[in-house]
Amino acid sequence: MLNFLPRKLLTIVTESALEPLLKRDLERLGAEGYTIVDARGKGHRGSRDGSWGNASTNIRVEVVCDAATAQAIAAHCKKAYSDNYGMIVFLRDTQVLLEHEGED
Amino acid sequence: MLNFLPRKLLTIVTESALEPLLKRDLERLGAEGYTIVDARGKGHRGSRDGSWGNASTNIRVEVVCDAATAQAIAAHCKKAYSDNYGMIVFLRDTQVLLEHEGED
Amino acid sequence: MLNFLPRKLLTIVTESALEPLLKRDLERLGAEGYTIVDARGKGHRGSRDGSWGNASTNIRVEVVCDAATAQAIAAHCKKAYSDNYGMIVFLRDTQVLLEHEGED
Amino acid sequence: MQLGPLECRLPARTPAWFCGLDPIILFFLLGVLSGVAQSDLRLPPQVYELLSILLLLSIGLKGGVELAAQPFAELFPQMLAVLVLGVVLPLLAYPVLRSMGRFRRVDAASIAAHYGSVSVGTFAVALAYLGSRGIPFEAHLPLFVVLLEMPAILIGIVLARGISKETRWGQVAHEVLLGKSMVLLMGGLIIGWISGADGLDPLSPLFFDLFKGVLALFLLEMGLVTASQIGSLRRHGVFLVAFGIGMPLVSGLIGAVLGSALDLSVGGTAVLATLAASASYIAVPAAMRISVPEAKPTLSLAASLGVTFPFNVVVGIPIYLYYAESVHKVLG
Amino acid sequence: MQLGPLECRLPARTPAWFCGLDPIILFFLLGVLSGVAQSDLRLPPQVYELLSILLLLSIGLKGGVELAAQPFAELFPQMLAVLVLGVVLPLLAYPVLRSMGRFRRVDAASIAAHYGSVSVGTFAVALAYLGSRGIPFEAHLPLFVVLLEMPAILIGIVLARGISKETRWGQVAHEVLLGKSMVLLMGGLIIGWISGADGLDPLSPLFFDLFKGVLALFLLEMGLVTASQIGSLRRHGVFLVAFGIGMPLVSGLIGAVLGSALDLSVGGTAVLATLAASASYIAVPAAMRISVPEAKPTLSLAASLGVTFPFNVVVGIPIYLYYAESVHKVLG
Amino acid sequence: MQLGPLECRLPARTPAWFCGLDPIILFFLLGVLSGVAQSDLRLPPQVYELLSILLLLSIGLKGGVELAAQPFAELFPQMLAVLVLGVVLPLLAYPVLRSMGRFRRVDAASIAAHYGSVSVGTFAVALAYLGSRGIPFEAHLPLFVVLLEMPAILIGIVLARGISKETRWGQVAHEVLLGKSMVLLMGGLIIGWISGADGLDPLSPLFFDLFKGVLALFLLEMGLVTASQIGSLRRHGVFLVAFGIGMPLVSGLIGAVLGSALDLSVGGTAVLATLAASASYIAVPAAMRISVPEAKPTLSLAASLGVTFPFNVVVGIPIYLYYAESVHKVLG
Ligand SMILES: Nc1ncnc2c1ncn2[C@@H]1O[C@H](COP(=O)(O)O)[C@@H](O)[C@H]1O
Ligand SMILES: Nc1ncnc2c1ncn2[C@@H]1O[C@H](COP(=O)(O)O)[C@@H](O)[C@H]1O
Ligand SMILES: Nc1ncnc2c1ncn2[C@@H]1O[C@H](COP(=O)(O)O)[C@@H](O)[C@H]1O
Ligand code: NA
Ligand code: NA
Ligand code: NA
Repeated sequence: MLNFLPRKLLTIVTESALEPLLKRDLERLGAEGYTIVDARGKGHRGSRDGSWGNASTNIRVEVVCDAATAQAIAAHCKKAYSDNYGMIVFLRDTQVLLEHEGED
Repeated sequence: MLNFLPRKLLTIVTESALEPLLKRDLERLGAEGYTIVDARGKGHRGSRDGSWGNASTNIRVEVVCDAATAQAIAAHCKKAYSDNYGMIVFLRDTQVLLEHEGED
Repeated sequence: MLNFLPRKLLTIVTESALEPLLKRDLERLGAEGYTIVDARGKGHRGSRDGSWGNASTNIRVEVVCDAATAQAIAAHCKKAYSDNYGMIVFLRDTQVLLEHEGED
Repeated sequence: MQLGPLECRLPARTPAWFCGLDPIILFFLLGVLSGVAQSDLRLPPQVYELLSILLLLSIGLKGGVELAAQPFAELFPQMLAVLVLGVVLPLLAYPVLRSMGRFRRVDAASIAAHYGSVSVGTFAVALAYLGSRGIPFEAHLPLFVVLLEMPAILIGIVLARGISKETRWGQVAHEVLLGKSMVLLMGGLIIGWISGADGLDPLSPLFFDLFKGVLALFLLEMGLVTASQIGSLRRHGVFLVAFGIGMPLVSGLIGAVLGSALDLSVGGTAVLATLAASASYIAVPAAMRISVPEAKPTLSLAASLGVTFPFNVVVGIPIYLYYAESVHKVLG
Repeated sequence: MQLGPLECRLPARTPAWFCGLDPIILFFLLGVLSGVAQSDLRLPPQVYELLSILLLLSIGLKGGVELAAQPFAELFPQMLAVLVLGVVLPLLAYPVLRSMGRFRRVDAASIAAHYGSVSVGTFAVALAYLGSRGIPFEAHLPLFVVLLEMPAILIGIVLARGISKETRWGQVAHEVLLGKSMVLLMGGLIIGWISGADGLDPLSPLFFDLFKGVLALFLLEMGLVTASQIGSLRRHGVFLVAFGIGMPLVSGLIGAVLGSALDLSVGGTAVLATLAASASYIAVPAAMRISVPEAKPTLSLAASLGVTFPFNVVVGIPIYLYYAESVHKVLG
Repeated sequence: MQLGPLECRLPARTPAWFCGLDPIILFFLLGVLSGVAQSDLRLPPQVYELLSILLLLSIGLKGGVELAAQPFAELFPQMLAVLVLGVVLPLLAYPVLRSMGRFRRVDAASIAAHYGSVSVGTFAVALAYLGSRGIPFEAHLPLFVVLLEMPAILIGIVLARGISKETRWGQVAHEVLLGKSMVLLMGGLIIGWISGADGLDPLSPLFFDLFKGVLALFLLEMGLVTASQIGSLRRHGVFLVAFGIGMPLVSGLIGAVLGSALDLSVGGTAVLATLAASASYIAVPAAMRISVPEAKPTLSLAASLGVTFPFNVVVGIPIYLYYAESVHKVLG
């Protein structure tokens, strides 16, 4: 009765400054949607706690998409941003509820 | 020593306007808890970036529960909201730390 | 071409008051990074909706790490905090994008 | 068009068409221009909320203080008439939206509800406009705002669904009657009424002296919001723009006639006309989203925020004052 | 009960029991009513923070300016006595909470700490109350707030744990001494003291003229918070309500006697009584949550925010002024 | 060093070295001390934004009102010269940073861009400083802020990349020209210019009366931010500190000479010197993060926020006034 489709769930945590660029990239690379949340954190490039000293806060971007799109987005992030910006990208399987019959 | 129990992790991203209704639904449908975070995003119904033009922002609701409850919540969301509200529902397996012995 | 490494994704939802303590713990226990988001929610200890009555809001802490570190963090949380603070800890598998070649 | 008795008080160096533009309107235009030019200027939502709270309390307190003198019973007939106005306006708008606009039933009902209700921001600009021209008005006008907010929402729901059992009427009423803006306006009125001018004196630096500055910042943000509606407007076509201008011109006239019939002063009549002409962008969208979820929220917001609010604030209010003066000449 | 020298300045039309109610108290009541009626009115937390910052700085600056004249050394005995007051009050509350309230050790200790410490909001209302009645008070009262905040926290921890090695005393002291409210109060005092009235003159529109308006908004939010405690109170029963009213009545009297013994003016005595009677809802809960995590935070907040704050603000302060006047008559 | 005509207006009890310290500087120092002592004091980011918006609009409006009188054409040569200043300063800084600082090309370019551009916070303190000493200055100084913000960014990008095709110049220009601070400053100037002093009168309680209080709160937060840079500074060593003090001393002198050559008054010259000496911490870091992502943002922020801002605000501005007076004596 309920149809769940297998998909990938890709999460990107990176600097807020990248938000406008990343949104453009996601659409270009075929993501049908994304969800963004403001975040703070710590990683190899030190602490980003939203105080000015760290120049900005982080965003946590979540994309539900097929495997190929997930690969494409991850590859682009690695190439375009990961050298110069704080970033972590991680992936897992998920099942998304099919909203309307005959959608897929 | 540490007991992790297998559970489902259900995530619902939808319009903030639904928060009070959804909270009531979750309790009624047997969720033992939930976690909500303010979010923004884009999907089939266009961009919801928190500016007024989009009438509101999104919330990201996370529920750790058993498979049956997850199914019930997903089914209810689909029936009650997904026609008229921006919404994505996705599901995955998780393991939850048993806090107190003999809890399950 | 893209290297993803298998890791654990550990999520802790707990009271905001614990943020400074938890950050110290995570570093001590070997987490290479973490991401924190402000949250609200409900669980066994009642509703924490950010109004004063609930004394505070929640935080949602996410750690990508290896299995041993995840175990250590979960064990510490259970021992040090779960008796006296609102808390849920859950775990799942993930794959993290290797940012720089030869990193692992 | 003759915009009535606007004398140009601005110095000679300003371009003629700016004549009569209050600086607060310039703040609004600054917001619109910045938005259109895609500036990253944005007021934090929390600041916007603070500004709204201050405006609502200021208006309420001011009204309450001056209400003190007034015998309350005399107001009842006026209050009743204003309630009826709130029922009639959406009933007028609905058939136009259905037949000429070809909107679905739910969308027509929702838009009609927006236009039957009111905008406190527009009301505040009208008060400032009259204030800066020294035109007096009745103290109890904020009461009308309170009265006009609710009925159109009920009518809108009935238009969309009929008198359905599914609608949780009690909850709808609760949410509107105890909505933030109602509580602050009514609360302000009552506190002002109890305390009187002397009692409020120590509060006046925050609530009265800052009023116009706060309104200026508020309008800056409203300008940005207006600009953000332009994309939506482009999608929804020319009818929405025409309706967003035509409807207030008609309902403003109805308001003016009613005001005069109720024996309001010229200033009070102009404000009632403005209220009739204004469209909600806070209480009604929130109520419709829950009670009539099939209605597309972007349609009504594009009309209300993208067309009617800027129209009223920049050119509508002088027109409604002109209405009031004319109606008073004819009927008085 | 004779509430002392409250003349009714309000016009005849207001109900008698409103007599003497400052408009800022009406704001508080508006908040309580809105909260109880489940309105969606809410001040954004950031606005609440801005209001607190302004209040703390205003109080500090004002005190500092007037402190200027005073020879500092004379204050030491008073300061010491006030510190002792902060130690004695929680030691009084604890046995009552244990024996009559039957609370667990940790909960009794935590509640006692709340009542030994102070509430700056209550303090601000007391200053406004005396100010509007033209009753003078000492300039250095804000110092007492600073002195009273800390000791009760240490006593509370000791009551809960004994003098345990596990407690990170250094950290507790650091967090309290450098807590936001301490820094702003002390900072304001010092800046006011250095700058003097003339130096602060350009800052007075923000910090002095807006004071009462800011306090009104602050109390509106506190009213909402108070209302949100009612559910919690219902769960925790009648003892907590009795304690939340009885304790301040007793500690207020102790404060009044001490104030008179320290040769404070009637106004100053009333304020010290109010400080003794007030219960913390910011610094102490935060400290207890970390240092005594087994204590249930809802208990102490329900008492402090749900009972004692509203009691003090609405009826307590006039009582403490009455205490001060009586004690001065008896002892003076 | 003789800091010019600072008479000590503070009462005798204040320590001598405080002499001439405006209370707003004390707020800054309070912020620095609280930050260093790891207090949890923090202004919510939304409050900081509100304060910046108010400051920018106040400065713009004030300038615009007084600009009214001025024939616009006369200003063109001055404006051109100021633009050139914005190009020259980063070109001076860059070789120093490369050779003496041994920074990577991208880092040197980015830091140079920060120092070629301006800080509105520093500008506001300079205006307050002159204002409280009754030293007059030109009304159009805010225009210089607008003119100086942009050129250094372009130079910085060219220094980092050459005139690369990859740089989206249009976008860079768009983001800077329509950045929040530019829009508010220019918008304020234009609104002030159109409305004139009379038109703005009802807005003056918010924008003019509160100015110094708002600036005090702003500086409190800036003090906290400054303190948070100290860790970063420690890591990046002594050169950054030396540069952060030496560079403004040099560029301030250049600004003073230019101001005098452009026939500015002593006050105006001091402000231009201050602008030249100030370093950006908002617009430039944002632009560099996108256009020169390889540059480490912590380096330039540590210098600009951790060294130059506090230096200018506490001791720099009196020095630049001294520069202005001296240069005027020599050249005039
Ligand atoms: N292991 C991790 N687990 C969770 N979040 C992380 C982790 N590593 C990095 N992050 C997030 O990614 C941001 C940038 O990481 P980095 O580039 O390593 O500094 C950090 O500020 C964190 O928010
Ligand atoms: N593929 C997706 N990945 C992540 N979030 C999504 C996705 N699709 C939709 N969303 C979120 O769900 C909200 C509503 O989606 P929609 O109903 O498709 O407009 C959007 O505003 C996004 O926040
Ligand atoms: N089943 C659940 N699913 C998602 N979040 C939960 C769940 N249970 C608890 N939480 C979160 O964890 C916090 C503390 O939980 P508790 O200790 O059960 O009160 C709650 O306020 C929720 O934010
Ligand atoms: Na209307
Ligand atoms: Na007390
Ligand atoms: Na500069």
